[in-house]
Amino acid sequence: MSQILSDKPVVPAAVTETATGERKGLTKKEIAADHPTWCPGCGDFSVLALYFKLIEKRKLWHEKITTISGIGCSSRFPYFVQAHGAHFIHGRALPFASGVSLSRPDLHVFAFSGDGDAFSIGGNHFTHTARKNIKMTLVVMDNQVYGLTKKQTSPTSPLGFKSKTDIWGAVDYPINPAKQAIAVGASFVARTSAANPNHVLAMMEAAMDHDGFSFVHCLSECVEFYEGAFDVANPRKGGAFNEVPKNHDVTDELAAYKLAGADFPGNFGVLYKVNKPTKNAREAEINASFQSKFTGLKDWQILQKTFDRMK
Amino acid sequence: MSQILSDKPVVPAAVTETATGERKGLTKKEIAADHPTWCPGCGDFSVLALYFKLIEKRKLWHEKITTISGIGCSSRFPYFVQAHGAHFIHGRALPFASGVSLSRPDLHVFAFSGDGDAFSIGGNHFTHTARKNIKMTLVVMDNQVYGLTKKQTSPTSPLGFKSKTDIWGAVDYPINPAKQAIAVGASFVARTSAANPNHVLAMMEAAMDHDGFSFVHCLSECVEFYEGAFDVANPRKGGAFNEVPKNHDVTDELAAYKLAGADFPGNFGVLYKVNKPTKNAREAEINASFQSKFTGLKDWQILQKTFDRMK
Amino acid sequence: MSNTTTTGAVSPGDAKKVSRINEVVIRIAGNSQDGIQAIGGFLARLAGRSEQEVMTFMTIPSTISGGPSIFQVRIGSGEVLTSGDDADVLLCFYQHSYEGHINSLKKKGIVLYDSDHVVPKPEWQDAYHHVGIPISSLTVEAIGGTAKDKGKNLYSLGLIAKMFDLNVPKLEKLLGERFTGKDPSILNNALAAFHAGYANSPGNVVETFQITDSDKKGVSQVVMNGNEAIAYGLIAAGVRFGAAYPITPWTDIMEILRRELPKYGGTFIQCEDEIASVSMALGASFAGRVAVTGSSGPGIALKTEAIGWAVMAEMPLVIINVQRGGPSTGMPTNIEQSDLNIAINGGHGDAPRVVLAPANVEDCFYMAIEAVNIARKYSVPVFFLTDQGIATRIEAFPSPDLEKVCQDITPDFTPVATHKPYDLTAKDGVTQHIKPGTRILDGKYPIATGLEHDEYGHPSGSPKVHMLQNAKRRIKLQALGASLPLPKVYGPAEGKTLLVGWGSTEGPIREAVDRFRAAGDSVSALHLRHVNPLPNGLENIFSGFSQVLVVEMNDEGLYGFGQLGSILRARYCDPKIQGVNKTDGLTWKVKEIVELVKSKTAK
Amino acid sequence: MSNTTTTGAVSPGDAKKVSRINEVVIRIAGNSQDGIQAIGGFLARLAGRSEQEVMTFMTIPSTISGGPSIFQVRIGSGEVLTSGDDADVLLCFYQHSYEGHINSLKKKGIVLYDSDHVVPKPEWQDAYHHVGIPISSLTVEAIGGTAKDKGKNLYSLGLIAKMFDLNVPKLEKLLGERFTGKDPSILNNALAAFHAGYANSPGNVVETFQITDSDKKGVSQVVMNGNEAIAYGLIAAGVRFGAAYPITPWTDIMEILRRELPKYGGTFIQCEDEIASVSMALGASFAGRVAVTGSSGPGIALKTEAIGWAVMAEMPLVIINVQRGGPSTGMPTNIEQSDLNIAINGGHGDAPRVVLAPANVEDCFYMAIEAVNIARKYSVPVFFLTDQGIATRIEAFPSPDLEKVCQDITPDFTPVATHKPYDLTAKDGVTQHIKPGTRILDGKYPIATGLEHDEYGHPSGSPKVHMLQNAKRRIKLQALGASLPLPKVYGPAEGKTLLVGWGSTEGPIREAVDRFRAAGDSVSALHLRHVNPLPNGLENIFSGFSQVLVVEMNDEGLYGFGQLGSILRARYCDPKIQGVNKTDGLTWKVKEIVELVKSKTAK
Ligand SMILES: Cc1ncc(C[n+]2csc(CCOP(=O)(O)OP(=O)(O)O)c2C)c(N)n1
Ligand SMILES: Cc1ncc(C[n+]2csc(CCOP(=O)(O)OP(=O)(O)O)c2C)c(N)n1
Ligand code: SF4
Ligand code: SF4
Ligand SMILES: [Mg+2]
Ligand SMILES: [Mg+2]
Repeated sequence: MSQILSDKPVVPAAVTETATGERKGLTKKEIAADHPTWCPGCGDFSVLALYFKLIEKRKLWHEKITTISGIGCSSRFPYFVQAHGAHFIHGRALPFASGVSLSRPDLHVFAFSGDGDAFSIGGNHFTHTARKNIKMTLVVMDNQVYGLTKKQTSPTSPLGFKSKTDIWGAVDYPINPAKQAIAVGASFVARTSAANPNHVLAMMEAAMDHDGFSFVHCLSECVEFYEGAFDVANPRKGGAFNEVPKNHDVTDELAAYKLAGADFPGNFGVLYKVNKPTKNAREAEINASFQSKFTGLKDWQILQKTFDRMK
Repeated sequence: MSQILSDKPVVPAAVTETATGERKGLTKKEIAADHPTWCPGCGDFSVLALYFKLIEKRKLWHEKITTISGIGCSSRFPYFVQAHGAHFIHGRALPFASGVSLSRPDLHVFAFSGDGDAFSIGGNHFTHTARKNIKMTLVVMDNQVYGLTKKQTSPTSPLGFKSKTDIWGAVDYPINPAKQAIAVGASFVARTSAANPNHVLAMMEAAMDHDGFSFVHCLSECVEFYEGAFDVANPRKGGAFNEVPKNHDVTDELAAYKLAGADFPGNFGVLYKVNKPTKNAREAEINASFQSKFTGLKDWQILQKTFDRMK
Repeated sequence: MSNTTTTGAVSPGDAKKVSRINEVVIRIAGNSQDGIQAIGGFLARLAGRSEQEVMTFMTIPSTISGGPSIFQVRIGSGEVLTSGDDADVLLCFYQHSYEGHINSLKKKGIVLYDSDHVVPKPEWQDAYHHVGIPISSLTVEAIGGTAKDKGKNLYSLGLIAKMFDLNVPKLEKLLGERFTGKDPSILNNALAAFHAGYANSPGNVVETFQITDSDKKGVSQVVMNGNEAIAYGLIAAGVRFGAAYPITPWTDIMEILRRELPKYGGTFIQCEDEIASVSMALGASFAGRVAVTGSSGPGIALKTEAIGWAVMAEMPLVIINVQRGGPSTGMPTNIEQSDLNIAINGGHGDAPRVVLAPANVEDCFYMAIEAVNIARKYSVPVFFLTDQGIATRIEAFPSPDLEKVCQDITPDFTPVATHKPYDLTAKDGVTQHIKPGTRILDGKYPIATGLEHDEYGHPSGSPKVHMLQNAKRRIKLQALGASLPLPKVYGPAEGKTLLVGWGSTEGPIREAVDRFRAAGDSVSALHLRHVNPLPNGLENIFSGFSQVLVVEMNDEGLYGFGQLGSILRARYCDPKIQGVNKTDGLTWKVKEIVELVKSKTAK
Repeated sequence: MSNTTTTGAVSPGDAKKVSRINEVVIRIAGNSQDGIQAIGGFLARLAGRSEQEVMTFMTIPSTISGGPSIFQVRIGSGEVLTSGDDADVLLCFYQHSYEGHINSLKKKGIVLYDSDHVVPKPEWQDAYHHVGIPISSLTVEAIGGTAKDKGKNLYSLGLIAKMFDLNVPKLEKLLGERFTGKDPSILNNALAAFHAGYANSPGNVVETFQITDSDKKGVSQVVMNGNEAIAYGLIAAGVRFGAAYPITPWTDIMEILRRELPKYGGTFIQCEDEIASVSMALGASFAGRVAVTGSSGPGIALKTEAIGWAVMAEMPLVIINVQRGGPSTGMPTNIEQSDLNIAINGGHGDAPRVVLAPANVEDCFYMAIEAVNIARKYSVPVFFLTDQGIATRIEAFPSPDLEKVCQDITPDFTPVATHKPYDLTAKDGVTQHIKPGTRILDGKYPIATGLEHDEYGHPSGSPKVHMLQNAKRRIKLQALGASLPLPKVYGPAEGKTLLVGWGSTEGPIREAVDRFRAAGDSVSALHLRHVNPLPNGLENIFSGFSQVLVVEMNDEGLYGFGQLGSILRARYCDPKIQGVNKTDGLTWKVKEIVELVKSKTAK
């Protein structure tokens, strides 16, 4: 089982046919759906724009991309993209996306989430999707606050942040998403900021190209409830956007863990990336080994064999 | 808010009275309740015996200990102890115990859990209870399998473990509980094995004495569904019980993370321990600062002040 | 507008004159950023301080970046049951507010519009009395260019104050209270805007109005919305621990409790999710005194498993459910009463629980206390079903006598000789847990458990024990049902049609009854506040009517009877029980009830 | 024992003779480690291969370390509806098995005991025919000292084979199949133990029996329990993805699917919890073809929120609920039908869903296919309510014609011109999603959503849209209800009493009807397999009876009518609908039904 057999995905015929034809990459206009309902100035606009850019640049097609989200301002994402998508329930975008990924190897699966969605109610799915290395890209638009419900403390809110549930300033130690991801076994962990468009695009591309669970932690300012949260990482606001040092070994878990733990806002770029078999590959391998025993049989005949033993 | 004010717990009068009296420590007979329903040879017997010993040695009283659990073989624990206890639902022992801890500073709160209970369904509570540093002790009796439901893969089952849900051998990378605990901010992390009674007792004592969330990861063999899982850590079975190196700095997060990540079964002892304000202390501090503004007022008078502003 | 005929309608005359009216409905339409809720709030609070009745209604934009929003306030010196079907005055800031809400204005009503933004339509000139004022520019003139968007609400408040001859010193005091602690220039600006509006006397406002004195003279009132009333009710009841996760429209309650409980030595915890929060609340209930958790829609669904534990372990708990439009994420800022099914029947196994539903804001306060006391007395989880309507609706009610109402429910830790938490011989199955910290002299300590159990809480697989403990859990609630007072019929106790309601619909249903009776129709109403168990004896009330219509804001369901309707039918098997349902996400208008009831009666 | 009077009772005579019987009930009592389930399994399988009917019943100890356990098997050449109230033969290994189960033996029945462990009671000698055999020591003698505990079940099987003149070659073949692939010495030991038992002819067994030939001659049968039938039914239906979390008694199904689906190119995922698993299954349904999740009690409660999404998003999904004793953790290894409420009414908001309940093991297979097809056709979540009773009950049924039955439901990815997943003009509100991978030529792609939405799945706050979409979700199920066949009455279509049942109780209820009718009482039965929506027209059936008693294994509830009873009363408002309920965690004995029905009739 150590070797990954390539299980041929059943790619729908009609689509492949068209796919080999002369379709051109999509234009931004073709990708954009509803006008976003975000507040003017919200960092999430930038992430959306870069997702469009990714689709344009990488010549992805509507029917090949699946955009999945939970609930939150950031999770409104799928409505703004002309592609098959699902706006699921709060905190559960990852298992839903896993269901897509594990049953449809032919699709690009992207999940978009907020800090509350991904790390509070959805924290356990984050852990387990990462450890199982299920192939997909998760982009968390972290504004360090609950946006949609109007300013409560989030698991990434810094100590002292004055929210409606901590009028005296947050008292709970925030989590560090990158550290958690590395510790539980994510195979790709990157950090970026919506204020730096080129960097966001680069991280999304690298994440999409990673064969495994790729996690992009993207700072994205909530101008309504936590203005200025990321000025410190924004050169235009007097901050500094420190990239991951050139000599950082992205396959060195300890080094990545240490780097991820640097004081806020830390370093931007790919913190950790290792190649290891995905859950998708492991399951495909199991299937291949079983199916090889039943080559040429119809499904009903396979079942008949089982029933014959139950007589 | 940086300084922790000591919020005097309202210790029930009757009990304090008795407490200052001449009660002797409990005997094992007085602490033991139902005869355990575990399979003969199950590692959990040892953990129970050492809990009894802890109670005896530290002269704890029935009414001062609260034993809380979720669901699983290991989680049957509270029935076997003569003390106030609760057998809650699967995976949720920690938030339940947090409710006890945060409202009753006078009690010792112990939660007992299995690997599925704590790290699978309960994984997010593990993360958040740890990060908030809620004062209590969690002992996870890790047998690397689902015992009560009869041998399914658990999140700590090693790759290749043949369970009823992975007849071909487990394919999901297991989590490393100690690493996860450190990464999410637990302030006390220890590893022990039910096969080494003295060590278990020492870890339980250290955990109980820690002012914060203390996590004891205890290997405890399931003789029914995963016999021999921990022989490698058992000198009597030809293995080696390697303690944490003497020179390990338990306050050094990186060193602890590295040590926690050592190949199975790794090192036993306290891996990580730092002192930082507990959630209990932080909340007490908030209360003290508010209450000082209302000294001498009855509750209804405080509410009256609010209502007067709502006219 | 009740009694307007006897006191003069709000309509323009030939000369400026003062008409006495006994109530008025004002709708303010703008965008959510315009501070229109603040105007409404001041008006409501002023009414409260003037011993008048008041009820408000507002909509919240469902998009994140805000958008069109309204606030409607109805003030009266008599009983105010709803926020009013149609407005007497429409104040509108934008063209979309004008065009979108003119329909909600009574014929011949006054439309007061910001002529800087609104171009009135010629075709509506006849039907409504148009009064255009350049509110935006006059506000800028009064308080300077920068504060433009922030001041026009207060300028408008001044206009309204003048039009209705409101008590200016009281309003000034309210403004002062609102802006205390802030930069004094803010208060000065606010007062300046207000006075500028008050001083403006538009040429074509030919009449001013005075609301007649209330018949409640001397009654001190508090003014708040339903969510506030619940939060303070819980505090009055003695609740000192709660845990929850944010969700609209529940969140306000947790925000209030989070910031208020510390004053009382209590704590409210924001948890990682709803499951953790119900679990944490149960831990606190187990450890000391009854705790609270709450949520809306999806969050309630997540709490179901743990609530089942509370049923089995017989653990007191109050679960506040601020209902919103469902199913799933549904319509989070809309009104619906569609969580009755999950509240009563949402648990796996035979898991009966208590369900209460407050009828109005005042009831939110007192019923929160009742919920706590039922939870304690019967050791049960209690569902408290309020809804988005009451949650944000402001009402004035007589100030509670807090010294009498507030409870001390500190647990008793006196050692006991012996203790059986699940004593099968207890009268009516009612038992109590003792709390950790309590010594039990016979050395036998109980376990709170979700497994079927013997009388000490230890697991039992005995068929007999399961039957008996199941019965114990049921009998307790039957005993509660038997103890409940029979609700009073509104209107004559016999007649043709009985309208049955629950929760926030009491007001509109009563007003519908009033209208019917005024028109000579034999219609009465019955309002259920205790929904599960139901009080005994309802069949005797039903027998006085030839038709029982259950008026609910939920879907008629597969078989056509609505959620409460189905429960009443199941219990009483009386085919004259039928449903009157809607799910448009808005509170009942009185005329909607009247029309639907008529159509059902015609059948 | 049906027809025993005509074929000779199982009772000892004077001389060894062969009596022909048409059915027999054997109860085996021991500890869970004794392999008594294996004996039962061999007997059941043998019956299946002999075209006989068979039904089994077993108990599982609720403690971890095992403990007393029984397996009862009823084999007959006619119709076998239950596993039998009382046994003809009791095989017991220990004193506790003997004393604990003698009551379940018919008077004059045979008690076959291991005289190494059991000391028979003198006072029972008259009532029962005692046959003592030193089973343990004879097993040791036959196969050696070490295998002691492992072989005595097979030794006992030999004894039984002799007593009932069972087909030895067929049994040998079954043993062979069971132990293939293992160390050949294991099979040899097993055969040795079996033959030793078969060769033993205890002196006081004076009679052997032959079960008459089945009237189903030539019918090839399969033998399995309900959980197996469901798992294979889902595979036959074309389900290729599932996700779940273990919980008793659901777990078997996931274990089977996990290991079988890969053969068909499918996958079953064990998730971190129940919420993840329902979410993952929904992801797969969204992505391709209808997926399955399942659980029991507490796990079902956890899935509620996501199931609400499936209702709102109109996403097909099959949710298997293997019911067990509740509430909360309850009685995990006992039988109950108490999750009907949560299945029908457990969602927040107006969230109607389909609920099906199979009547027996064969039905588990076919109804699993029906569940998949309803989910697909109506784009809805379908609850499949089985219970711990059917789950572990073994039955034989005619081998399905798999070539005909198996479905290919691979989704169609042909590009479409345009697509509205929530089309409000669709007939009966029935719409289908197209799947990712499908190109939509007008470039407008749909979103599957839990928010209230327009026809493309984009959020809508429109009151009208909410009413219409709510209606769409309801009307679909009403259309399904209208399409369902009316179930047939068992017994005459008119009479005094109609017993109504659902789920696993069909057998005992029918047998109760048989007994009543044999005694001249006018009792018929109606079994509901489609529980929500109900088929239309039940009122016409009810009208033929003066009393309708709903027989359920759940608590009578606050008002006394049980779970299905309440639903029928709510729909039909027919006061003659009453409940017959119990919650002792065990399957209905026929005599319990008879007695309870009599007591209700007497009232
Ligand atoms: C089960 C459930 N609980 C709570 C909510 C309410 N809710 C919606 S979004 C949200 C959190 C939003 O914060 P985040 O995930 O950080 O996203 P943001 O809005 O900041 O982008 C919450 C608590 C919900 N919809 N469902
Ligand atoms: C909500 C819910 N899901 C599933 C179960 C079934 N269940 C009981 S214990 C358990 C896991 C047991 O494994 P573990 O936590 O490792 O404890 P162990 O028995 O091994 O000590 C499961 C899945 C349950 N009781 N409740
Ligand atoms: S509230 Fe914050 S996160 Fe939400 S749309 Fe507005 S700016 Fe963005
Ligand atoms: S099944 Fe395993 S974990 Fe459970 S009691 Fe037996 S040995 Fe212990
Ligand atoms: Mg956020
Ligand atoms: Mg385990």
